[in-house]
Amino acid sequence: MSPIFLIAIPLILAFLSIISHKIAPYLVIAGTLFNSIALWFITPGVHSIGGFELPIGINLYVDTYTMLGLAVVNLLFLCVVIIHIQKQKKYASVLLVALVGLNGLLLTGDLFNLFVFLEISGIAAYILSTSNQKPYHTFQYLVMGSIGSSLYLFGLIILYAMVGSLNLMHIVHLIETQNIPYSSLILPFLLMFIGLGVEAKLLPFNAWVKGILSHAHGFVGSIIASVYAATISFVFGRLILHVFQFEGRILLVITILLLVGVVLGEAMAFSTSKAREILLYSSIAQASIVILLFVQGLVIWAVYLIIANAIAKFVLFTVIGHASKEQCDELSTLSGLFQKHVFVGIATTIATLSMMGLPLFVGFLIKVNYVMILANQSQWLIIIVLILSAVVEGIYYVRMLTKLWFSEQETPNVQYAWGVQALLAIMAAFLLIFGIIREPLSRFDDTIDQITEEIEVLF
Amino acid sequence: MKKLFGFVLVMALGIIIILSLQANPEFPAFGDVDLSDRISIRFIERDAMGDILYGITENLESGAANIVTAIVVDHGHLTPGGGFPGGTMIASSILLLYLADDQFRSKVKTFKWIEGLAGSFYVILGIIGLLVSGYFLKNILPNGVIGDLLSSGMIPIVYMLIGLKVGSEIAGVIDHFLSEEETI
Amino acid sequence: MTLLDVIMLILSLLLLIMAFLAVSSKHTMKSVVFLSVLSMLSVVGFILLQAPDVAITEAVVGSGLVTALFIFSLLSMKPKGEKQ
Amino acid sequence: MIQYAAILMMMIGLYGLFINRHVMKIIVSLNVLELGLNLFIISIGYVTGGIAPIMTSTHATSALLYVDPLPQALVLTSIVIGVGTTALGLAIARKIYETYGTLDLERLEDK
Repeated sequence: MSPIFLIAIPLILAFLSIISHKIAPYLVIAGTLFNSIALWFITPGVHSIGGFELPIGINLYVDTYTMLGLAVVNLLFLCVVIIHIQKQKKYASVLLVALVGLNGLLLTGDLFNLFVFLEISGIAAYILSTSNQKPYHTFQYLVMGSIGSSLYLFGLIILYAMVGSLNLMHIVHLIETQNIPYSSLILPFLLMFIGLGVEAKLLPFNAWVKGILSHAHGFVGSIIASVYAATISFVFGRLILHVFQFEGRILLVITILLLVGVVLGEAMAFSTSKAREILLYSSIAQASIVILLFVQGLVIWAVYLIIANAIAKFVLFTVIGHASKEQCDELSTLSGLFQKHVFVGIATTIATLSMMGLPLFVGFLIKVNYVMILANQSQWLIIIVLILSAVVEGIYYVRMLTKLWFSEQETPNVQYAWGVQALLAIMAAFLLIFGIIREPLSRFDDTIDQITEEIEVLF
Repeated sequence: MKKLFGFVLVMALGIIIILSLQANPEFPAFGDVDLSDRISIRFIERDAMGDILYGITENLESGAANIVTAIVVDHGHLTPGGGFPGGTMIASSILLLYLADDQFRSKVKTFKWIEGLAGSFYVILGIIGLLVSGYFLKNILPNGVIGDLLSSGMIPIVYMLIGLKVGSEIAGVIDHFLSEEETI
Repeated sequence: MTLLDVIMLILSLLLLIMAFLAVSSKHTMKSVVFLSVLSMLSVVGFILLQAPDVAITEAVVGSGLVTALFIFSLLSMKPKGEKQ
Repeated sequence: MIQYAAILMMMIGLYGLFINRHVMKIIVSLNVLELGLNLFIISIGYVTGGIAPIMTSTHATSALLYVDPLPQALVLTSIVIGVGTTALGLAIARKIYETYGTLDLERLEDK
């Protein structure tokens, strides 16, 4: 089956959902269900559009890397829709457009098409974030996002003027064969990196994150912090691995920038006492770690880290965002939340412990493996920063968990539906099972990314 | 003072970008582009073989005729123009109707139908191409003779759908802006 | 230096001046009008650079639609609180 | 010439984003930035003495000097996206005005 259906079917449903508001929520459920089922049947390889062969036309590219991304994004999107569609009916069309944009971002093999999908998913995200009822922060997000994508387009056009192509694989091939010196590629690559860095929450381009996520309830929080973050990280990883390929002094600058991002994110998470701010600063730090792993060339562990983070963030933002909508944001008012909701409490605890990287959970496995590989490359500075950040992370997460489990005064009154509890339990079980049974994780290794082989076949 | 500082800073950034582009041997100077190393030259090469058609200018009259929206949309494959500018012109004419007639609002509701159906037909057209020939949006109609109104395969149909879609969509946006109801 | 070069030089200067005025004028309505003028000037630029398709679109969108949207939203927000 | 003017126009837009604290003017600055970017993209494809990339029936097969058609297609897409962003920004601006009663970001930053 052609992967174009993952984009085309939600697009049709989005157009149809404009007509009638009554059927729109069912169309959203139909679209996400279709995508979650259809993604298991798509055929890997290059799919060109409009009958034009690879360097000319737009193409979609599917390999194991893309498949993992598609599976994570579509299944998490399905969970978001199932939980929240009842209360957010007026965002039905926007949700479908967001689904189109996210699938397109993962699938496309054309860098300009990537820009278009970046804007589509970006505009959908701006509209979704209006449900926070904080228009000033939405406006800030819109301005930052537009500047980011403009800078990405600027860099891409300079690259096009140099190499004369817009196709990802063709660009990689041309840069290799035409012997373009790296020094003349720094400017476009830096502009594209900054442009995508705005969306990927990298410091110092992430001024919008605080405004959006610190007021987010479960709906916006789980979509932007989990689904969008996973997608952008997958796209970013592919660009870093194949197009940017930082080297020399620029590698040092980027690494230091990312390390500063990790340290500052963890420090700010440590110093705040609001539940959602802890989560958002920690997700800034996690995004920097993921990009750092990609820059260092550790493909598979970065991918696992993205997936584990997306699931854990989904659980945390659903639980805390839901509780904070009805109560105040401060940790002290939320204390004792889990005494009534033991299932939710256990799921949240598992997700948090997995993010901290304690043994028995999947986060531990990932952390040990990438630290080992970095030690083999003797990147001691990075290892020290990562371990220190893990310690800080442990402290503030444990502090948060103890606040949420135990309390002296009366407990806050928050209701969780049974369906939500079941979904959270499934996700927590997922994190636990993959932490104990390690067999499935070793099925994949760094060869999940097939672009280099594909280029040799094609050109 | 702050403004002056910001201006100097930003201009310095611009001049740095310009200088680095000038010093870059790979970056072509203005007007000095070698098209043979760009992928777009392959379009032109294939064009010579008659594979692709993307526009023909018949005579100068077509420029004057562009004022009429229908011609802009219908002749998108022959002259400059096409779905998006034409659709925007439709929306502008609706804007004028708005300014002239206060009662116009009630009729605007039907635009939602046009918008949804035109968009859906566009995707369905693409899927038909996929089912018939294996490529999404593959041209399945004959190319025709250069210069005819009914040429260039599916492009006129696609342009017409896009024109309807864009026109009704932007009319909806204008409707939201002029009415006092909540936009978001 | 051909005639085209001279025209382009004048156009570039005009573009820069209009862009600066649009960005830094005190009155909001003025900067919207300057944006419209800037859009019209860039249409001339697009035609000089042999892009008629883009020129038509920019003329319709940039100086027609976007300006209309700006003015409508400025009018719908009664300018009582803002003196700028 | 016009290429460098386009880059400087982008930078003026960026400058406007830095100094302006008024919602409407920020959207205007964003538009200036996008307009400069569009001009830059078109200027990338310009060939001295080239003609507009429109095939006519008289010289469909002869090898004429066309300017690069690809950047023009890119700019059409980019203009459409710019309109969408602007319209959304204006809608949000109106929402800001309804919620806070002002469009000056200095005054509503602490709210």
